[in-house]
Amino acid sequence: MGAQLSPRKLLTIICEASLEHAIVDDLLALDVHGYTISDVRGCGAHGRRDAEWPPSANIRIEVLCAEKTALSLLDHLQENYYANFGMVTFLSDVLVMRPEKF
Amino acid sequence: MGAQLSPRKLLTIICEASLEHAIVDDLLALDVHGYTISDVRGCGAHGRRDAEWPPSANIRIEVLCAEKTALSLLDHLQENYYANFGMVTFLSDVLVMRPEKF
Amino acid sequence: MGAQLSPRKLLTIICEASLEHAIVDDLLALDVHGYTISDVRGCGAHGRRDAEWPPSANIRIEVLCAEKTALSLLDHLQENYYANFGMVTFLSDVLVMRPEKF
Amino acid sequence: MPFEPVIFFFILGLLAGIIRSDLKIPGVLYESISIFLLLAIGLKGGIELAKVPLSSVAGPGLVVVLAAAIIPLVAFPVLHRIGRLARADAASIAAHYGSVSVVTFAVAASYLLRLDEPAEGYMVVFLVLLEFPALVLGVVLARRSGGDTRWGHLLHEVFSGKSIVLLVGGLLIGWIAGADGIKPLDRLFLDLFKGMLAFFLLEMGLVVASRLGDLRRAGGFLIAFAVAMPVFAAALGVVTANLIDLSVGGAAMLATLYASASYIAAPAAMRIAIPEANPALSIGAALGVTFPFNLLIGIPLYHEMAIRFEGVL
Amino acid sequence: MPFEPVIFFFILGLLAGIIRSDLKIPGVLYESISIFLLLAIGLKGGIELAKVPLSSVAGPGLVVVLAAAIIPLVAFPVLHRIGRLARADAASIAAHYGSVSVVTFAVAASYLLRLDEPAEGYMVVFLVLLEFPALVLGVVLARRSGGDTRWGHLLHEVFSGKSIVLLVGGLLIGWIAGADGIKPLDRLFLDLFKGMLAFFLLEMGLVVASRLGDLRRAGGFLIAFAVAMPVFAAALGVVTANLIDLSVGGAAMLATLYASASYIAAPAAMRIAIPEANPALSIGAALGVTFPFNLLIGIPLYHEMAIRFEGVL
Amino acid sequence: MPFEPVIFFFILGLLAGIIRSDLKIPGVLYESISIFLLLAIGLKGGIELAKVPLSSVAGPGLVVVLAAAIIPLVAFPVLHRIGRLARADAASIAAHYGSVSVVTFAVAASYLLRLDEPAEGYMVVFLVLLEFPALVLGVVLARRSGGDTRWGHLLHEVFSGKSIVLLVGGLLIGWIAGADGIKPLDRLFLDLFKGMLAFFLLEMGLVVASRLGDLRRAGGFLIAFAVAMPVFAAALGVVTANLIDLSVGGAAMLATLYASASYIAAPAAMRIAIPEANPALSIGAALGVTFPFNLLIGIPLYHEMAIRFEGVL
Ligand SMILES: Nc1ncnc2c1ncn2[C@@H]1O[C@H](COP(=O)(O)O)[C@@H](O)[C@H]1O
Ligand SMILES: Nc1ncnc2c1ncn2[C@@H]1O[C@H](COP(=O)(O)O)[C@@H](O)[C@H]1O
Ligand SMILES: Nc1ncnc2c1ncn2[C@@H]1O[C@H](COP(=O)(O)O)[C@@H](O)[C@H]1O
Ligand code: NA
Ligand code: NA
Ligand code: NA
Repeated sequence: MGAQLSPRKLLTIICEASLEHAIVDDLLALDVHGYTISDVRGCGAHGRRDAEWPPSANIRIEVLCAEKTALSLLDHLQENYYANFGMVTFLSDVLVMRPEKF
Repeated sequence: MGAQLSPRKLLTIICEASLEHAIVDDLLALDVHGYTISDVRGCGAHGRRDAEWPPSANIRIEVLCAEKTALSLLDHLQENYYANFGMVTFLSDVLVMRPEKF
Repeated sequence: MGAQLSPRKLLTIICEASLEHAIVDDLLALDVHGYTISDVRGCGAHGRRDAEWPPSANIRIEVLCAEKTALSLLDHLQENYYANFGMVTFLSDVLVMRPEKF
Repeated sequence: MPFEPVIFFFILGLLAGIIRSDLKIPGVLYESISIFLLLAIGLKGGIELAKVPLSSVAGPGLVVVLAAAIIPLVAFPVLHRIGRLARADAASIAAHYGSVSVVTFAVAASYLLRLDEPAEGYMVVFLVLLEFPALVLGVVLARRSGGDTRWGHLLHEVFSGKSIVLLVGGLLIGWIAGADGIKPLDRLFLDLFKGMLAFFLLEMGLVVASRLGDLRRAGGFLIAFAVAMPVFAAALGVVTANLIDLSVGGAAMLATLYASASYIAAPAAMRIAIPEANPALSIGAALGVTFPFNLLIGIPLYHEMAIRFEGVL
Repeated sequence: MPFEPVIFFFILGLLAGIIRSDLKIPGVLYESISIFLLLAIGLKGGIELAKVPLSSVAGPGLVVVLAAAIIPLVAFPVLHRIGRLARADAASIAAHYGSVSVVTFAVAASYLLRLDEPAEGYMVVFLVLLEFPALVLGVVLARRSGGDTRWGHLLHEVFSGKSIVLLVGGLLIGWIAGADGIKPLDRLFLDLFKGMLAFFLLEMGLVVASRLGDLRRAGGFLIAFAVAMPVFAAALGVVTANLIDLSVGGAAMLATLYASASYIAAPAAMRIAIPEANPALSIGAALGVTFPFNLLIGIPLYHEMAIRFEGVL
Repeated sequence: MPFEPVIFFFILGLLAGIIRSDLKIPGVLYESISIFLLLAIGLKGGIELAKVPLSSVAGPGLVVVLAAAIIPLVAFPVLHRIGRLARADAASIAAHYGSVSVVTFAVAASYLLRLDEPAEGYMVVFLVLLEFPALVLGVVLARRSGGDTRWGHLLHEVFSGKSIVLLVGGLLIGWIAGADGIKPLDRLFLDLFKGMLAFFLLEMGLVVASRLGDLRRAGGFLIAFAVAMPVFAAALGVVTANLIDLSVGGAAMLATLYASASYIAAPAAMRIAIPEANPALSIGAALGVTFPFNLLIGIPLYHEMAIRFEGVL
């Protein structure tokens, strides 16, 4: 067949688990078509977050989207969460099939 | 020492957890040397899949492999699963040591 | 606002869960500012590791850092763990905000 | 009280889900409790089975299975012809309704116990026997127009599925070890059964609440089907029970089995065997309508039916 | 023994954490047990509540809630003015201390039971009533200088929070079903309660050990506050209890409720409602100091206070 | 019945694994139950220990530990010289066999209880004492040719390992609180023990099934070793028991302890301390052969041996 591949951005957000609801609402409001979440633990500027109990748990959110969406998501996250929450974000280049999905 | 790095592809598959057995069998049949799986939840064209109970759980499969293998995996997935299952796939460039492993 | 993005490396380590303590200690000793860990299962040269019980569980460690740090981490891992442990590592390019964090 | 107190936990879960509470039953707890319930039901059934000659169960078992085949065979044309659902969807839903719900069974058993209405102890054998034939039938119905099914795969999927393994495993252990051998395990498997059931129903309430959206997609016909079908199946159950001379309690249990729709074994098997079928429809109907209907209205109704029709044949 | 044996499990967890043992209570077990404890406490309370006319609880409930408002209103200026903590931090900590700890409540109930000191069964109603007003007060204190709060959001967060849902849900189920209806669930919710509490305390010991680092950051003032505040609040509790004519056991329980600081509902709500507040400070104080203080020293002390001041008003 | 009913659950898990059932015990449930079992065994032991003067356990304890050292010291040359296994592998396997299996211990205790064969209550002290010395010996054997071991690290690993922490912690709590203090916890830790053990054995059956592939890699010699070694160790255990005047039940228990091979503490410690050793070999032998052998054949055999050799010294 030959897979048709198109470039998209993958935005990964690692943050406090307590933000899950809020960020999911934000994503849907900012026109994202999907996301994937997993439970993680970690360490960073806000100290060790070992997921031993709910307040110290992290999540990892992945969003496949167009570059423009990714950048506006980053802006939104920076404005609303960077100051007060443990959060790390990064962007990478990926190739997808069915680009209209993202 | 100086790490020797070689380019490889990382194929990520996010899909319904019920496909785990089938896809693992496919991978091994298609000459993949390894894979990594984690439990995730998410949202997409097939609605919210919040992993609250088994039918709504997702998994995330990562396969490090040569470009050729990755493309034939993508073809296989498209042919067999895209139509009927919640599934998202994407490809990215990575550098590995010990390229013969992948 | 316009997000300011800087290039960094993302080092991903997939290995036996029993190494978690040791590798976290190594990371902190090698000047890494943060990391993220999730529980995974998988298959590779060391056979199937299905996380059915503790000795067969894997973890996935992500470290965002400068290229130099990533390379010295790879050297360290190769020297200390490749021979005796199930381990896979790969490097990818990402863009981050607040590059001073990493 | 008109219904079992454990049902309040279902309602609590349902309400919590509807008000979008952050209450979540961890997926692992769901799985752990379902393993517990399946094993416990199997064990109890095995102990009871040891008390009667196997031959006295084999014949009735065959009748029960054959009569149950009517359920998907009626459900399929209703869904496909009248409801205009796609063949795959009609077949998958028919399979769900032909199979059984373990938790509905457990709630019915509790209900009858509270009313001091005795039932044959080996009913759980019927539960096991009824679990899978409908799944096979569903696949046959879906594939009649051609298409290839990996039958070996499907049968393996069903027979090695955790529901069957745990129920049959528990049954055998209970049968071999007997009440005395199992006694030291009673503190866990017997005494905690109802509490665990309450927990599980709390979780099911949450799940049902999150599936309510599917219901809208399912539409009015499917909702009507999900209420009418169990009542029809229950009537079939009462008749069959009379045929094989079950007690009133046994008839109520069999009616409940027939009326219940599977949402553990069936969704897993159908997803793989009939991938074109939309799981939102089958789960929406089986879990979103029929399950609560049976819990709140069905079980007392079927009991009533069993009383009315006692000895009618 | 001066204190409840379950407390040894807390100490074991604490020691295991301090020697950096690889012992970990899976997060899912933590969540499962906390669901269990909340439901069980609610159920027990509901059964007791069914024994008295609701009117006899309503009035005292109002007094108890109003008097409790004094706690955050005193804590806030102490923390902000004397302790020189930022407004957001002072408000968040005040909210934690104004709210209550369910586990501390459970340990106190066990403690009194062992001493055969009876307490009013409906104390759990006060537990529910005290959980959330302080959280709202905390947000008001944080926002006094302006800033916008999405109140609808916050209220939803609190009222649909799992603590409230499970406590109130259990309360209602216990109240409606009554002791008889709940009886089959006793094997789980009643008999296992103390064992589950022991497990939970083991986990809390581990968590506290991992939070000890936060304490150093918190500094001497906050540590002193975390010891003095509960004693002050307990005194207020004893006085209030006398006002509404509680028994000595009831007074000890109310004192414990007032003295305890929330670490389940409050951290979750404050993280969203007052994001500028540093959770390390509030959790460090509430969980790192006040919780062990109440377990080891506070509860016997408050009981003593309740005895001394019986009928003083 | 020739063996404990709980063993049926092991067989069920084994069969489920072999037919590749989708039955899985969630990893978290495995961890939760193992925490439960370790704590419960510790508590029971502590209560029993409180009934005898410590001095009466100390001497025998020393003998038991010293005699047990013979096990790895015999196993190592057999594996290294005769079996031609690499030094690291031989040492690691020797350590596994020198250490003990908590679950095998629990099954033996159940077995004897069913036969009304009393054993000294403080056997659990020996369980604790036997857990770690062999691990240290194993590392010494592996490193004899040079190489550096971070001993501080290893000792910390072992002593702060969850097995030791929970067993010793439970022991101390049981010892301090005594039977009366622990009573409210009995509903959980005592009554549910056997049911939990059944669950754990179900999971171990599944794990063993998934390790059967390792066995083929291990080869005939290692399989023979995994059967012969426990019988030899059991004989040593019976002799030692006679030396310190244990009852027949106590001798059977000590024989079982000696015969059992660790698969909780040892794999974790060896993976870090002797990383060159292939865990498939040690776990394949200890869990794939010795564990089922002890459960099905060993325990009754060792009991028989204990009866035959009573008072032989
Ligand atoms: N350099 C890093 N690499 C990978 N993950 C990180 C890094 N820094 C922080 N994180 C993750 O992001 C979370 C929040 O980071 P922080 O805001 O720096 O505390 C941490 O708990 C980690 O899980
Ligand atoms: N844009 C996206 N970004 C990240 N993950 C996605 C995205 N779309 C879908 N997914 C994941 O893939 C699963 C299946 O997607 P779908 O087939 O679109 O329902 C979803 O449940 C998500 O976990
Ligand atoms: N090609 C691969 N792609 C993705 N993950 C892999 C791959 N090979 C190995 N892994 C992961 O790395 C772990 C250790 O690999 P190995 O050292 O090859 O046994 C495996 O258990 C997998 O989780
Ligand atoms: Na049915
Ligand atoms: Na308080
Ligand atoms: Na041994």
